[in-house]
Amino acid sequence: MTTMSRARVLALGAALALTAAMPGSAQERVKLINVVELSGAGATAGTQWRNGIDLAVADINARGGILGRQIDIVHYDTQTNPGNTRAAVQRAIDEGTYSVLGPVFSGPIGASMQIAQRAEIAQIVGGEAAGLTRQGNQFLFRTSLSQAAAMPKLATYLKDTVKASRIAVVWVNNDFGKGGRDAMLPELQRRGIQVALDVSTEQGQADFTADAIRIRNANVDAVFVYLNEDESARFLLAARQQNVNKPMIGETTLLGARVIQLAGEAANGARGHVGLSIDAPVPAFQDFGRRYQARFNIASDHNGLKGYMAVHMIKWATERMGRFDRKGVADTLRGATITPQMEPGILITTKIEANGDLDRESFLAEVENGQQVIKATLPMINP
Amino acid sequence: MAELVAYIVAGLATGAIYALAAIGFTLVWQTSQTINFAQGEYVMLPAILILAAVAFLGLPVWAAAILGAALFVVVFGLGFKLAVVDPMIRHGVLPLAIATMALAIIMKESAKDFFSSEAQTFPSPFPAGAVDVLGVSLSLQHIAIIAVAFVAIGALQWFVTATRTGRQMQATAQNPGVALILGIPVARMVMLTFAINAGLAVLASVLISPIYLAKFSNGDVIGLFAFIAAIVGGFNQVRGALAGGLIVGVVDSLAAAYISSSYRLAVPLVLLVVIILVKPEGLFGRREERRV
Amino acid sequence: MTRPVLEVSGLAKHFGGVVAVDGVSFTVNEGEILGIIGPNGCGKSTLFNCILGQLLPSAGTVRLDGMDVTGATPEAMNRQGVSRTFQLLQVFPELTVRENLILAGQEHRGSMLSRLFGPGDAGLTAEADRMAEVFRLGHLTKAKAGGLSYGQQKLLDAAMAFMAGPRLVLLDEPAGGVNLTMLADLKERLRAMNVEHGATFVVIEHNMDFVMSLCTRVIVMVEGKVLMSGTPAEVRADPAVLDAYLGH
Amino acid sequence: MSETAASPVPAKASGLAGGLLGRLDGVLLTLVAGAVILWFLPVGMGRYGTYVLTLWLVTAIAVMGLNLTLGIAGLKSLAQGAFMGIGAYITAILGTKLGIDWYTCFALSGLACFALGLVLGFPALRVKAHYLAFVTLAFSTLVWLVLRNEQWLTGGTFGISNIARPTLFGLRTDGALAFHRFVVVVTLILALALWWLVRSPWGRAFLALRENPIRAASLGIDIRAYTLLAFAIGSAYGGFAGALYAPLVEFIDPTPFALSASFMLLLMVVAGGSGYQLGPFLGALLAVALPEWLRFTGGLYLIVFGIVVLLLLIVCPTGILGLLDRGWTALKARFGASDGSRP
Repeated sequence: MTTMSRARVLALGAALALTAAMPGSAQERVKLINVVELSGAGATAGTQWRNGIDLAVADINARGGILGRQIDIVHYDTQTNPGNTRAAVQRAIDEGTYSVLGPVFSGPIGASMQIAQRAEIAQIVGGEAAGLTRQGNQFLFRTSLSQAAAMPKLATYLKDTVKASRIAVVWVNNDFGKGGRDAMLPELQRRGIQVALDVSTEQGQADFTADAIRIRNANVDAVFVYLNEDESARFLLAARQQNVNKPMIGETTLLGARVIQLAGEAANGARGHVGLSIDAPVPAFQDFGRRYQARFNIASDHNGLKGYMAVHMIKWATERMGRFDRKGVADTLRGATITPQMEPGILITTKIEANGDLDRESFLAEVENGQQVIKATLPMINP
Repeated sequence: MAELVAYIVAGLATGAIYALAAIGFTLVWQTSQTINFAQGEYVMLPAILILAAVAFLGLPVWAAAILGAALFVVVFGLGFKLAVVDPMIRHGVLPLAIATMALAIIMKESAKDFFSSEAQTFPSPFPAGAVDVLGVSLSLQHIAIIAVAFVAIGALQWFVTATRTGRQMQATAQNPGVALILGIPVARMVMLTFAINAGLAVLASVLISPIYLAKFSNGDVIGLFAFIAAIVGGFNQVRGALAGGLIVGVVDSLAAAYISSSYRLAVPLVLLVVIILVKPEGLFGRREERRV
Repeated sequence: MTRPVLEVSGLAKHFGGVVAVDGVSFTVNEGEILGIIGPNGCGKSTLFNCILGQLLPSAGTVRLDGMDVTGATPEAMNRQGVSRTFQLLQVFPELTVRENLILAGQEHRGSMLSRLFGPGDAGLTAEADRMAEVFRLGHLTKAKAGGLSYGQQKLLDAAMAFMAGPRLVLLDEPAGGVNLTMLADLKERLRAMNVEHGATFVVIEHNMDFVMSLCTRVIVMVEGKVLMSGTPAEVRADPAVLDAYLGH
Repeated sequence: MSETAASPVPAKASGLAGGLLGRLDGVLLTLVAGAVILWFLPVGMGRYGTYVLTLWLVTAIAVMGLNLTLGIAGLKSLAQGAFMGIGAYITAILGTKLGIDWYTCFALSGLACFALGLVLGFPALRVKAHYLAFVTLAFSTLVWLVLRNEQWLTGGTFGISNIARPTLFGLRTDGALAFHRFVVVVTLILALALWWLVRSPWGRAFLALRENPIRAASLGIDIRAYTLLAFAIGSAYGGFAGALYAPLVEFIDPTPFALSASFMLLLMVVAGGSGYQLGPFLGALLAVALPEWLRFTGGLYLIVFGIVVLLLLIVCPTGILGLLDRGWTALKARFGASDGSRP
C-alpha cells in the first residue's frame, strides 16, 4: 500500500516537472530565466542582481520587447549552494530559457557553467573571479571587469597616487575576496609594495573591532579593503571607532552608494577604483541609479548595474542577429563591442573579449562629505 | 599592553551580547528542556521589527522600539511557548530542537523577503567616539554595551534571588516537579522564562545593531557563539552563561589579533572541545548526576 | 563442596559526606539463594550497584570465583556470568518479549562478526521461546514488552536475567508490585532455576514472606552495615532484627 | 505489509540465504520495488527532474546514515554534513588530481569517515553520549574551515571542478539518466546493507543503547563499542553520500558541507520519522524536492517550506512515518489484528 503511495507521489512529481518543462504557450514572448543567490550567503548580491534584471525587463518590455517579443522573466533561487544552482540551471534549460542569467558567486557559477555549455546556451554571470574565463568555456560571459583586470589598476593607484610602500590587506574569505586578494598580491609585489598585514575576515562577520585594532597598530601607509558592501560598512565603522587614520583604498564594494549610506561619516576618505557605479560621471549610470532607487527604495550597487546590463547584452545580440537563436547569442556576443549608441541599455561602451571577459572604462573615486566623487577616468585596457 | 586591553574590551563588548543570548538560552533549557536553534535569529529580528515599524508605520524611533519589543516578546516569547513548545515538549528534546531550526529559517527568510536583504543602519542610543583610559583608547559604545548588559544581568540575578516570583522561577528551573508540589504556579513561571528570553534578545538586538548594522543574516554567527558560550559556561547556570559569553567574546577577539585570522573561528571551537574533554559540565556548571 | 561464588569484603560507598554502604562483607556460595533485607535506605541497592559496576565503590573488594573484579564495568561483570534485574522495571518496551530475551542472550553467543553477518536472532529464537515458556510468557513471545501487564513485565525482566546462563543472578526487589498469583509463579520459577540449573541468587526484597520462603540464608542490613546473617529461622528469631526492622 | 516496522523482525531460519528469506518484510519489498520504479521513473522526465531525483537519493544516503546514528542508536551527531564533505572531497581530490577510479574513491571515502567517526567518538562518548553533539558541532565547523582555507589541497573557496562520473563495466555514466540509474543501484545496495544491519543483533544492540543504556550494559552489551560503531557506520554513510555528490554536481566547494547542512540532515531524519528505515527517503524528499516544488510560490518558497516543516513537526513530532505508524496502529486496533503481532 505504501509502495503505491510513494509511487504516486513520485509520479505526481514527474507530472509536475513535465508540465513545467512544456514550452510556453505564448509564441510572441521570450522566456528568460535568472538563476541567482536569493538566499544564503549571496542573498544581498543576488537580490541586487535580480532587481537590476527586473528593471531591465520592465524597460525593454515598455519599449516593445526584443524584436517585438515581450520578455517573461523567472527567477530561481540557488540558496548559494552549488548543487541547487546546478539543478536550477538545468531546470532553466529544460524549460527552454533563451539564455541563462546568473549566478553571481563564483562557486555556483563553477557548478553550473558546464550545463549551459553542453546545451550551447549563453550564460551571463555576475562573477568576478579571474579563473572563470580561463576554462575555455565559449558560452560564459561576464558583466563586469574580472579581478585580473581590475587589480593592476588599483595597484598602480596605490603606488603612484597614494604613494604607499607598506600596506595592510583586509579581505573577505569567500571566492570574491580571496580571488581579489590572490590577484592583487602579485601586482603589489611587482610594484615593490610590501604587504605588512594580511587580514582574512569571514563572510557575514559582524565585529571588525579586533581587525581594526590590528591595523591601527601595524605601521602601514594605507589599507586595501576588499570586502562585500555590508562588511565594508561595518569595517569602516569599526575602523573609525578605533581611530584608524590610514587611507582606505578599495574597489566598488568600498566606495559604493550602499556603503556610504550605511557607514555614514565613517566612509569619508575611502577611495579607489570603481568599475560600475551609479555615481560615475556617466549620465546613463546616474539615471539608472535614480530609477532603481525609485523602484526598489534602495541604492543600487554594482550588482544591480550588472543585472541590468546582462539583459541588455542579450537584447543587443538578438537584435543584431535579427532572429532568436540561442547559440547565436553567444556567437554574436563573443568579441563584440557594444556602445550606448547601439544599445542605450548597455549604459557604457563595453568590449567583450573572446574568452568572455569584459573591457570598459573605469574610474578613480573618493568619498567626500558622504558623496562619491570621481577623480579620474581610466581608459579601457585594450581599446 | 595597551593593545591587549583594547582587544579585551572589544571582546568583552561582543561577549556581553553573546552572554545575553546565552542566558536566555540556558533559562529556557532549564525550565523546559528547549534547545532554541533560532536563538541567533531572536537577536537579529527585534532590530528589524523596530526598523520596519519606523519605515512602514512612520513611528518615531522610541515608539517603534517599544512596539517592536512588545510585539517580539508576545509573539516570540509567549507565542513560541504556546504554539511550538507546548505541543511538542512531551516528545523529547529533538523534535522541538528541529522545529526551532525551521523557525530560524522562517524568521530569517521573512526578515529578508518582507523587509530587506541588505544591511540597515540602526540608531545608536549611545554617543560614538572613544575615551582615553590610562593611555588606552576605548570605544564609548563598547563601554556602554558592557555596562548595560551587566546592569541587565545584575537586575535579572536580583530578580531571581531577591523577589518572590524570581525564587519561584528558580525553583521551577531546578525541579518543576517539586515546585508544583510546593504550590508554585509552574506554568506561569515557565512562561515567564520565555518572556525573559525574548526580552534579553530584544536588549541584545538594540545594543549591537548600531555597530553591526541590522541584517537578516546576523543570527548565524550570534546563534553559534551563544550556543558555544552556553556550553562553555555550563548549560544549567545563569552565572555560567555570563562567564561563557564573556570568555568566548574575549577569546575570539584575541584569536583575531594573534592567531591566523582565517582560522579565527576555530579558536573558540577548540576551546569548546578542550572544555568538554576536561570539564564536561562546563566551567561553571553543576555536575549532573553521575555514572562511572 | 560449597565453593564461594561471590566474596564481598569491606565494601563501602560514600556520596559526598553521606555513607550509603559502610564496610559490608559477605560471601555467596554456589547453589545458594541469599536474601538481603533491611529497611528503606539501608544501602541495599547501592550495594548491588557497587558489586555490579554501575557505581565505583569507595573502598573494599569484590571477588568473583576468587578473581578480583572490583570496579569492573557492568558489561564485563555480565560477561563473567553475573546478571541482574533492577529495582525499577527495565525491559525494552519497544521490543517484543522474544526480542527482549534474544537481546539478553545475544552478547554471549559468537563474536562481533557473527553477530553482524550471522542470523538476525543470533540463533536464540528457540531458547528465547523456551525461556518465555518457563516464565509463563510463552503465549506472548510476539507481543511488545511495553504492552504487557506489570507482573508479566517483571517475569520478563527476571527471565532476561537467565538468558545468558549466568553463574550468579542478583535480583533487586523482584516481587515489588507483583500480585500474589504472579508472585507464587515467580517464586516457583526461581526455585526451579535454582534446583534444576544450580543457579545462585542474591535477592534484595521487602516482601518478608517471599524472602523467608525462598532464601537459604539471609543478611540483614541497617544503615549501610550488616546487622546479622543467618538462616531465615535465625533471622526471624533475632530480637535485634525485630528491633531494627521487623518490629515496626 | 507495514513499512513502518522499526523494530527488528526475528528470523526463523538461520544462515545467510535462509536469513534473507526469513527476514523478508515490508521494508525490503518497498526498497526493491522503489528501486525498480526509480529506475524507470525519469524516462521522458527531462534532465532537471532526473537530477533532482538523483540528488534526493544521494541526500537520502547521508540521512540513512544519520538515521542509524540518531534514530536507531540515539546519538546526536551534528557532523553528517561534514562527513559528506569529507567523502566528496576525497573523491574529488583523488579523482581529479591522482586519477584514481571512482570505486576506490568511494570505498576510501566511507572508510575515512568510519575511521574519523571512531577517532571523534572515542573521546566524546567517554563521559556522556550527548557531548557527541557538542564535539561534532565543533568538528563540523573545523572541517569547513579546513576545506575553505587549505586551497593547495581543496581548491579553497574556488572549489574543484570537472569531477568525472564513474564507469560501470566499461559503460560511462555521464548522462543524467545513466548516472541516475547508477545512483539507484548504489542506493539500493547501501539501503539493503543497512536493512540487514538493523535486523542483526547489532541493530538490536543499537536500539537497546538508545532505549536504556544502563540496562543494556547489564545485559553484557558493550556500550562503548556499539556506540562507536553506530556513529562510525552512520558517518561512513555520510562519506558514501559525498562520494556520489561530487560526481553528481561535477563541482564541489565548501558551502554545501557547512554546519547548516548538518542541521538540515538532522531535520530530514526527524521529519521523515526518526528510527524508521524508510524515514530517510521521506525526510530527504521533503528537504530536497519540496523546495523545488514550492518554487511556484515565488520568492517566498523558503518561508513556505519552513512553515510546512514547523507545522509538520507540531502535528506529528515523530515525523511523517511516525504519523503513519500511529494511524496504522489505530486502524489495526479498529479492525482487529490480522498479522502475528497481537497487542
